[in-house]
This record gives sequence, C-alpha cells and structure tokens, in this order.
Amino acid sequence: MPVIQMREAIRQAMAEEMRRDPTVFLMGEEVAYYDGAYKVSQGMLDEFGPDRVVDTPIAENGFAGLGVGAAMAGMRPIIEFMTFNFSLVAYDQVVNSAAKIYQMSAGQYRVPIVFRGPNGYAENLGAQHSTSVESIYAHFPGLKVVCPSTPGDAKGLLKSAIRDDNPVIFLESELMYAMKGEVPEGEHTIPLGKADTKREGTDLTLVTWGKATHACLRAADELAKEGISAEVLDLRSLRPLDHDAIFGSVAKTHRAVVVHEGHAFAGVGAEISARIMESAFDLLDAPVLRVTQRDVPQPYATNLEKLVILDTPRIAEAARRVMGRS
Amino acid sequence: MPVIQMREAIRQAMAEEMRRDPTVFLMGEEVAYYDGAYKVSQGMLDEFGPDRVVDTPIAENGFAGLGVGAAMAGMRPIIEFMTFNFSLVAYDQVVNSAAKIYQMSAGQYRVPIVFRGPNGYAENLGAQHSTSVESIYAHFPGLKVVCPSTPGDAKGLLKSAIRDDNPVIFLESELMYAMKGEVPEGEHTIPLGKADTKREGTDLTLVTWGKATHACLRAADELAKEGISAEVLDLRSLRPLDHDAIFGSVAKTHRAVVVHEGHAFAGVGAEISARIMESAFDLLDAPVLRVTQRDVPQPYATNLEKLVILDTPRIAEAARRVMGRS
Amino acid sequence: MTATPPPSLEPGDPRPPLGAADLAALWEQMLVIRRVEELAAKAYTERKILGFCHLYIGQESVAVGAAAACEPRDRWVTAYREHGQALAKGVSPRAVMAELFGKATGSSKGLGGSMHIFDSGVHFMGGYGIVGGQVPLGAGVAWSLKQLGTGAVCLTWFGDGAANQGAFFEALCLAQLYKLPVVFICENNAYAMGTAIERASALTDMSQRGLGVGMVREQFVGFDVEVVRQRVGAAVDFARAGHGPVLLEIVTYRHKGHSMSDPAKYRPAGELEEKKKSDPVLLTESRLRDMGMDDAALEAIRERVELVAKDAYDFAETSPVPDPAHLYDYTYAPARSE
Amino acid sequence: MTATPPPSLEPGDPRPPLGAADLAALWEQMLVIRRVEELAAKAYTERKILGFCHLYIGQESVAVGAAAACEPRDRWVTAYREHGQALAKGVSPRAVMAELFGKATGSSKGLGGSMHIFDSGVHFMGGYGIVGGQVPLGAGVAWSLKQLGTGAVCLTWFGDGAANQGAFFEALCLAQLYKLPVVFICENNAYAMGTAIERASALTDMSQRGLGVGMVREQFVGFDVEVVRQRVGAAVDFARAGHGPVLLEIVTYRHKGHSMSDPAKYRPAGELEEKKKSDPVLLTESRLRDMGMDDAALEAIRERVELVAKDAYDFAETSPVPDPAHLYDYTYAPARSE
Ligand SMILES: Cc1ncc(C[n+]2csc(CCOP(=O)(O)OP(=O)(O)O)c2C)c(N)n1
Ligand SMILES: Cc1ncc(C[n+]2csc(CCOP(=O)(O)OP(=O)(O)O)c2C)c(N)n1
Ligand SMILES: [Mg+2]
Ligand SMILES: [Mg+2]
Repeated sequence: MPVIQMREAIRQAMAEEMRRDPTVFLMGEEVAYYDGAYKVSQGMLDEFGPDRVVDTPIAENGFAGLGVGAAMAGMRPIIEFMTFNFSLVAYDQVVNSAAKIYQMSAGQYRVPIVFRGPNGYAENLGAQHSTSVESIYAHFPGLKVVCPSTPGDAKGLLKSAIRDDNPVIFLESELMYAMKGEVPEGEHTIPLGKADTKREGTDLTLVTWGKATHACLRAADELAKEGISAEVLDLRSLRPLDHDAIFGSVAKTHRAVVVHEGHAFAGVGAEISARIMESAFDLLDAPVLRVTQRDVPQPYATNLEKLVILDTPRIAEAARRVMGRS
Repeated sequence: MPVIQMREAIRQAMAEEMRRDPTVFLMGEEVAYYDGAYKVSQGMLDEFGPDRVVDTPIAENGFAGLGVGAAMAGMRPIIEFMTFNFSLVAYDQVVNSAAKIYQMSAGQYRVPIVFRGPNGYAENLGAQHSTSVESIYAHFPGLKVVCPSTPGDAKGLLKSAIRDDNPVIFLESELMYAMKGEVPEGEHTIPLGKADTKREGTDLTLVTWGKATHACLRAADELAKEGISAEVLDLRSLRPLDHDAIFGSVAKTHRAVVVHEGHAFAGVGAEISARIMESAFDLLDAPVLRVTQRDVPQPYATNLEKLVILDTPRIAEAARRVMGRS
Repeated sequence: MTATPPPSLEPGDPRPPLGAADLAALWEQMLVIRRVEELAAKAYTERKILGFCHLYIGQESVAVGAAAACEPRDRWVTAYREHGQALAKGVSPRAVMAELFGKATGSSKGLGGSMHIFDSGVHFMGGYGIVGGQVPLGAGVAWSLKQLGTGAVCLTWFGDGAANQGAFFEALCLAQLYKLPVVFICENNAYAMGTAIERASALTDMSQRGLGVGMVREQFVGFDVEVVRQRVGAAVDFARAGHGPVLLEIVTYRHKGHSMSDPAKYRPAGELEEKKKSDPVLLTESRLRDMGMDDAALEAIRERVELVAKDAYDFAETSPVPDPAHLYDYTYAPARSE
Repeated sequence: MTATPPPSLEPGDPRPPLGAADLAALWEQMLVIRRVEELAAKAYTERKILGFCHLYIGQESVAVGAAAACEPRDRWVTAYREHGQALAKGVSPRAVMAELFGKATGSSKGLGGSMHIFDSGVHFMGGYGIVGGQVPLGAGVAWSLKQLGTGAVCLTWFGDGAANQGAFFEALCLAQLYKLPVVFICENNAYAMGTAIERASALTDMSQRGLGVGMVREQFVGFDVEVVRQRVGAAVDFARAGHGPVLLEIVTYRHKGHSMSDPAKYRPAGELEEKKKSDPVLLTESRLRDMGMDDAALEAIRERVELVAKDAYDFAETSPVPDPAHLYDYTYAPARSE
C-alpha cells in the first residue's frame, strides 16, 4: 500500500470525491492560488479550476453560511477553515444554520457539507491560535464530528464525510500533516461512528482520538515495559460516538483513561467518562481518569507550553494510577 | 425581606452597582427606550440616562467586542444579550477576546465585564431560539459562568459578577423573570464559586443549577413521598465550580444525579459526573446519572417540545434508578 | 461575464405593464396574506399559536410585488417575519397556518413554527430566526444556482435591523466578489423591534451599505405593489443576466407590533395613522377602482379570500399534532439509499 | 456634538511642518523597526523565535507617521503584524524582542509572543490574532475614552484582508452611531497572506467601506512618513474634536512574506523590486539628504540604531524564560484588594 503524508491523504479524498461528483467543491482561504496554507490542497486548482477550488476573502461567517446555502441548493461544499480557531467567528452558521436546517425544514433540505481544517494547538502560537473545538461542536445534535489520527483513516473518513448528507466537522492537525502512513489507493471509505482499536490490551483502555492517539501509543509502549497492557481505542468519530466499542473495551479491561487535547471542562472526554460510568459502572475496577491540556489559555513560551499540553508521561502516570501502581 | 420578581432582583443588582460605581454601564438591544425585551431594565434609562443605559443596533459581535474594549480601558460594562442564542454570533469576542486578554497581556489588562441575558429554551420558540450555552462557555478558562435559580441568588451573584475583574457569563431564564422570591435590600453579595444546598437530604444528591433547580425540588418532593430523601445542590456557579460542595454532598449520600437543561453531550453535567467519578469513586453506591434535554434540535410543536425538555418525572425516575428502586 | 456590469439598474419598468386582471390577482394575494395573518393573530390570542409570531401586515405589497417579478424557479431565503413571503412565493395558506398551529400538516410538519417555514416544492428555502444569519445562506443558494447553470436567482430577504450584522456584510462582500445571482432585499419597515432605524444606524438608507462593497443598489418606497414589481424586476433581471448581485432597500411599514407580544408603544403619536394612508392593500384597491373594477368584482375577490383564509384556519385546527414516534427522525438525514 | 460634523477631513497638514531634526527622529524610528525586525528574522531562522512571526518591513512609515500624529495618551489596538506599531508607540525594543524570544522580560512576559504584544505603560493595548477581532475592541476603548472624558483617541489598526470581516463592519456601524473618538486605519499592503486585494474584494479602496455607514473616509499612499503624519493627524484631530470616527486606508507594501514561513511566490515578477523604489526608509533618507543632512550625520543615527537593535537582541537572548510557578497566575485576575 502506498505510504503518503496525511495532507496527501486528505487531498486524495477530496480530489477523488470531486472527480466522482461534480457538485463537490472546496472553498476557503488560500485553498486555490496559494495551494493551501498547509499545502493540503496543492495542485487542486490546476485540476479543478477556480469554480471548484475557491479562494475566499477573510469572512468565515460569510463563507460558512454560503457553504450551507450552497448545500441546501444542491451542491456538496467542503469548507476549509484555515484553522478551526477561526471557525469561532462562524460559530453561529455552523450551530444555528448547518446543524438545524434539516430539522427546521422537517427533512425538506439536507445540508451535505464538510467543514474541515486543523484543530487544536500547533506550536508556540499563543492563546488565540490553539483552541480545540471538538466539544463546542459535538455538543450539538445535527452535527457530526470526526477526528482522524492516521493518513489512512483521514482518507477513509473524509470520503465518508463528503458523501454524508449531514454537516460534518472534520478535525485535522497542523502537526500531523507531514505524518506518513499507509493509505489505500482509490475507493476507501470508513463509516462515521466507528472507533478503531489502534493497539490491543487487557489491563486498561486509553480512549482517545486524533493526535493524542499517538501520545497514547507511546504511553502504551512505556507501560508495556512495566507489565501494563494498555489498549488504545481511537474513537475517530466523536459524534456519532461508538458507544459499543467503548463499552466493549472497558468490559474487557475494567479500567479506562480518557486522553485528549483541548480543555477538560465539559469536554468530550467528560462525556465519555460520564457514559462509561452510566453504562459500565459495575464493570469498573477504578475510576475513569482524564488527561487533557491544562486549564489555562495557551502560553507562547515553549517551556510553559510544554507544561500545558498533553504529554506521554502524564498519560502513563494516569494509567498507573488507575492500575493502583502509584 | 421584600419579595420581588427575578427581573426586579437583576435590575436592583445592576442599578445599585451603577449608583455605587460610575464606570458601570448597561448596553444591549432594547435595554433603554424599550425598557428591555423582558423588562429587566425597566426604568433604568430614566435614572441613568442614555450614556449608561445604551441601546445598540443588532450587532452582537460588535458590541460584545466593544464591551471588552471598554472594559480594558477602564469601565465595567454589563452587556445584555437579548437572549444567549444571539451570543453565538459574538462567540469569538467572548472566547478569543474576553477570556484571553488578561492572559495574553500577562495581567496588564483586566476585562471586568458581565455578559448577561436569558439562556436556554423558553416555550415554542423552535430550534434557533432554545440553545443552552453553559457548556460552550464554561469550557474555556478565563471565563466565569454563573446561573442563578432564585431572585435572591440572582441579585447576590450579579453584584459579585459586576464587581469581579474577570469576564462573567451570567445566565438567566425568560421563564423565570416573573418568579418571585425574597431578596435582601441593598448590599447583598454572594461569592462566585459557591454552591447552595437548596434542600437537605440523605439518600442521594441532585446536582443542578438555574431553572432545573426547581424541577429538582419538585422531584425531591415526589421522592420524599416514596421515602427517598433527596438533597438538592444548586451549583449557582459553573466556573469556578464548587468542587468541595459536590464532593461533600456525595460523600454523605453516596449517590448522585446531575440534572440540567441543554444538551447532555459534553455538557457541564458530563463534567460533574466525570469529576465525581474522579474524586469520589469509592464513595459511590451507584453510577451517577444525568437527566437533560433530549438530543435533538428543539421542535416547535408543544407536544414534541414537552418530550424534549427536562421534566420532573424523568428526574424522579433517574433518582429511583440510582436508588435501585426501578 | 467579462464585460463590466452596468453601474445601476435600468430605470422604469422592465416588464409590460399589468392589466387590471393581473393587478387584481396581486391585490388578491395581498388580501390573502392579510386575512391569513389576521386569523393567525386571533388564533394567537386564543393560544392556538404559541411562541413568537411576527406579522407582516402593512408590508404585503413588498412580498407580492417581488413574487410578481420572479419566476417560479427562483429561490427565496428570508427571516422570521415570513408569512407574507411564504404565501407570496406559493406556500399554501393551509400549510402556513398549520405550521403556526404546530401541526403535522404544516409546511415544516410543526417542527419549525412561525419563524421556520420551508417549502421545497415552491423553492421557499426558509424563514430563519437569527437576525442576519440567513443572508449568507442566500448567497450560498445563489452560488449553487450559478454553478449548476439553473438560470435562477435567489432573493434574500432581511430587515433594516439586520443590515447592522456582520453576517449581512460578509454576504455582500462574497456575493459581489463572486458576482452571484442574488438580489438582497432589505425591508426597511422603520423599526427593528422597538428601535427606530435612526436610533440604530447613522446612515438610514440601508441600500447605501452596497456602496462600501461596490454593489449596485437602489432605495425606493414599496407601498405600491406595481412599483415593487418593477424595481425588483429590474434587479432580478440584472442578476439573472449575470451582472452580479443587487442590494435593494424597500421602504415600508409594519402596522402591528414587532411580534404579537409587542404593544409598539415606541411609535410617535399619529405615526401609524399617517402610515396607514399608504396601506398597500387600500392603495391597490383604489387603483383597481380607477381602472374600472366595481364593488361587486372587488367583493367577489374578498369573499374568495375569506374562504381561503377560513379554510386554512379550519384545516390547521383540525389537523393532527406531530406524531412523537418521529421525534428523532429529523436530527440527521439518513443516507439516500436507505 | 449637536453641530453636523464636517463631511470630510481638512486637507493638507494640520500641524506645523517638520524640521530636519524632527524628520531625522522619525527616520531613526523607522530604522529601529527595520533593524529590530531584521534581527528577529535572523533569530527566527535560528529557532530562537518560534510560532508565527509577521514582519512589518516596508510599512514602517505608516506606524511611525501615525505615532508622530498622536499624543502619548492616545490608545492603539492592532493585529498580529504589530512589531512596528509597538515600537512606534513606545514599547521598548528590549521588551518587544524579549517577547518574541518568549522570555519573562518580554512585554507580555513571554505569554503572548509576536502576535500579542501589550504594554499598558504606553497604552499599547494589544496585538491580536483573529483577523478583524480587534476592531470592535478599538471601538470599545474609544467608548471608554469618551465616557471618561480623557480627550484621548483610539487608533485601531487592521489589514486590507480584515476589511472583509463582519467584526470590522459592526465596529464601523457602532463607532459611527455613537460618534466614538476612534480612527480606523486599514493598512492596505496589497495582500492578505497570498491573496492579492483584487482577488479578495470587488472594491479595493477599503476606505470606501465607510460610505456604507456614513463615515468620513480617506485613502492615501503611505510610503512618505510625512504624508502619513499629516493625514493621520487630520483624522486624529477630527476624532479628538468629537466629530466621530474616521476610516483611513493607507496604501503600503510589505517587503517580506506574510510570515516567516511564506516565500511569497504569489507576487508577480518584478513587483517587489518596483515597490522597493518607494521603500519608506530610503525615501525619508533621501529627503533628509535634500534637507542637507550629510553622510556622517546619517551614519551616526544608523550606528545608534544598530546599538539599540543589538542591545534588544542580547537582552532577549540573556533574559530568563518565564517561571513555571506562575503558569496559573494569568487565567483569572484576582480581586484588587488581594
Ligand atoms: C442575532 C439576533 N439578535 C437579536 C435577535 C432578536 N430580534 C429578533 S427580531 C429583531 C429585530 C429585527 O429587526 P429588522 O431586521 O428590522 O426586521 P423586522 O422585525 O423589522 O422585520 C431582534 C432584535 C435575533 N433574533 N437574532
Ligand atoms: C478570523 C481569521 N481568519 C483567518 C486567519 C488567518 N490569517 C492570519 S493573517 C491573514 C491575512 C490577513 O491579511 P491582512 O488583514 O491584509 O493583514 P496583513 O497580514 O496583510 O497585515 C489570515 C488569513 C486569522 N488569523 N483569523
Ligand atoms: Mg425592521
Ligand atoms: Mg494585507
């Protein structure tokens, strides 16, 4: 299987869907002439032309809403937020338009749209450029929220997202665009709402998604040396959430740590923890713990930033705690 | 003690603080000449004049940001959102400006601002006018989030919020503006971050806030008839969260149900459930359950709306479940 | 689209003038709107209609004149004061009234209510409740209409108050940049809730917002349904010809409060009475008389309208409420093959 | 404020013209900005500065000319390309450079970085990273300046790209309605990232956005620091006099890429070279020569600047990183009495 970068996998998904369906188009800041702020859409303007790979002015609320209207009227937009930090100015269009039109119209208008772009912190970008948005979108019924951790998953999930008739928030990561992985050529779809066990284990489950999956895998390596067998469950979709996969893994391991970037408070991690309690309380041998970013706005200085973000030692430490080993 | 309406209590808090401190002012849509869309600011224009009770155009992102700038430059704005549904267009200013400026400036600029207005559903307003926003704001460090359940609490908490040097999201309810209660005259402040036990009980704790408190009290009445003694813990502040009060109550009752309006998924209820698990797992005799609005956009028709919103029977039912009685 | 678009709309009437029968048909439409809303107001006081209910009474000439200027394939996107637009665009009075009653037979099956009327059959693409939020949607609809080569135009409606919203401005920027076939219609009915336009904006001809983005614009008074048909016609033709968007501000007046719960005390004494002199329904009625229609002919129309409105009311009243079994069916669209 | 404000700014120079010494001081400021940024660019390639770093090189005349038109009590609010504004407003080169290095001695103690420089001592109220998001803040600062009777004006800076943002538009609406003492300065440097202004907006004189809200506006070319001082001076005087806000678009050009990571391949061949002919630093240098300054005098200034820039670099390099013990201290402000 070809090994390609995450950005190429995302591009492949978009380009293939655009070849397959003439109503699919990509719109966002710098996606066309500049080849994408992070080169995700490199070369796409050349292939598809300026009507289908469309540069926008800096008007996120406007072009998010434009995308929703275009979706209602028969096309399938992919709206790129240069980063999801900037989606906050478009929040109303995503939450009040995209998520609700299918319901308000009692099913007369579908909103097949994908909002995609990098989510969360990158490095040394400070407080306004480091927001993780999963919980503020996954909170709302009507939206689907997806967050891949590998190039292969990214391609398969994005193709499904583009074909889905509902608004999908597709969360990427600047720090992962260059990550390489095996990606099937051509048709390759992964259903939304299905988690993937990225590593099997028996002692505890690390429930995670996106970039944090890799920190979990590293932590699992470390834990293995200590004789702790950690399963790493990559949710891939946050809404719909693969409840069965979570339950199944916890039924096996009886212990779980939820690990994610972004803030803990009313985060998706809290949801997972609460759900595990609600449905698997009697199976639990220890409380479910969470490992997340610290509860402060992101500082610029490297030494502080390192303290704030997720890291492998903190994950391992939480794992040890639920194992009663610390 | 005088018994007054919630709207009067809120007005009292604002007017008293405005008399006390000439830098406090109220700004929002229809707050002045119209006396407030829900008559909260009735008469305030007459007393304070148009420079301190200020009508705005429909430009929430603009005037939310204007408020933040005004706060940085030495005044203490109270920004009214006619309802918090409309704060979604101002989300960026609240999350990226208000919440982060103190940190980005390393403490050089404080942002003493209150954003207030009704939150959540009222009746038959449909999907775009029924959003509960607590989780999307409480998620972010830098914001404080307050949600009173009685006129007395509203006055005491709002006065504290206005005096606080941080941005405070103050969540009211259209359906509670006419609710009456005892409200101390003159100076009366309640510290942010302190929960209040609205009813003592020994068998289980209903953790709640805002309007849902009253549904919990009704449920507790019903449960009492069945011999179940429910404690009703009204959090009042969601950020900072009164961890000690939650822990203390659960340490006593060993059982909890978290009850709130708005959606469950990554809601503040999930946070509380996760925290109880994290810090009181061994004290729990049953899993913590959540009772919230159903996971659909709010429908208009009364019969459907009634199925979606929180109600007393569902709370009582969850309480029976954690008591092993159903 | 390489030629520079004309700097302004063609003056005058781009269409052949209306005969008496045509004008009578528009008058009838205006009457239907008025009577349906009057019955809705009655139902509201009886608590058969709940929530917010924003009446269009006084503004009927705008929606009806615009509809007369459009083709059926044209799309409309609008705000929450949309009973008039819905009816003018062809949503049936029954479906509108049943929606207000929250019934399963309503245009949105009772899920939407007064603010969220949708009817895909006549390309009525929704009433929306976040002020200004629908304006980018209209630009987006126009995007697809253009790309799909439909030849259709999107009319995007909003109020004077909405013309202060960032969403509105961004939609103008985008539509002008991409030369989208959209006509933005700002209905300046003098108030946004209790705020008179002069108190909300330094510049009160909202069509001038177009100057800031280089958009062709025009302001005119819209009590006369024929004038509306002409000028909206000119705008729709402009957009359909591929010249790009147009921003119209149509001066009108609402006779009722902002919503059913607003006593409208903020109006200066006498203002309403003064404005009622330009009541569009009366204006067209007297025009019809001038054109030779007699009392009997007018009365026949009135009676027909009465039946239609009454029928809508009865239909709504006797229709079933939505079936709770479908509560979860409208959160996510299933896959098409399912 | 009952009198109608003048419909446009006073033409010409509202201040006495600058003598050679004064102009040399402005030249020196421009040089400081340039040299500090050149050293910052070097530090960036050495990975001593991280994250985003947007250079102002080529635009120095704008910030320096504006500062020369302002009083110390005036407030500035700006975007992320703000090293130049920060230095012009009086933030010390040391504090700026240390902030870029993420050091405890930086203007924001290393918490903010290049995009978030703040210095309350000189009323530099922040660099912000959400395009357009700072514009309402500037209106709000002006609100307080007016209500508190300070007599100060707020300069609110943003780019040509930001002039498509709803936040910008709403701020214009509010400022004009409330007649706030704010001067909005749009620095049109021809690009928003890789997007040339013609590709982002149908109308490319962004000052014309003011027409849509009735705001006094002006566009001018800003390579000449004296012109900037004059026209910003006229605007600041207008706002300070209580006439309300002004929207200026100042045409300029950035010599470097959007940020340190942008090779700026989107520029047409020869454009940069052409524009460098109006390099503001060279322009003023030749004016000084015309005024009679000799090589030695210019060289003396250059050397002083070199020392200042080098000192800032050394200071930044040798300063300590922030103390992690204070990590949680800047999320919430404690009560004043604490
Ligand atoms: C974003 C937002 N802010 C505020 C409101 C509350 N609101 C509903 S209608 C309205 C007035 C709108 O006035 P205008 O745009 O002139 O339309 P009209 O009602 O006159 O038809 C306001 C403030 C809202 N629905 N959405
Ligand atoms: C809301 C938002 N959208 C997008 C970005 C990414 N971005 C950063 S700078 C920039 C270009 C801004 O151009 P302009 O306003 O002309 O300022 P300049 O960089 O030329 O000084 C973009 C798109 C952002 N920071 N914020
Ligand atoms: Mg209006
Ligand atoms: Mg620029």
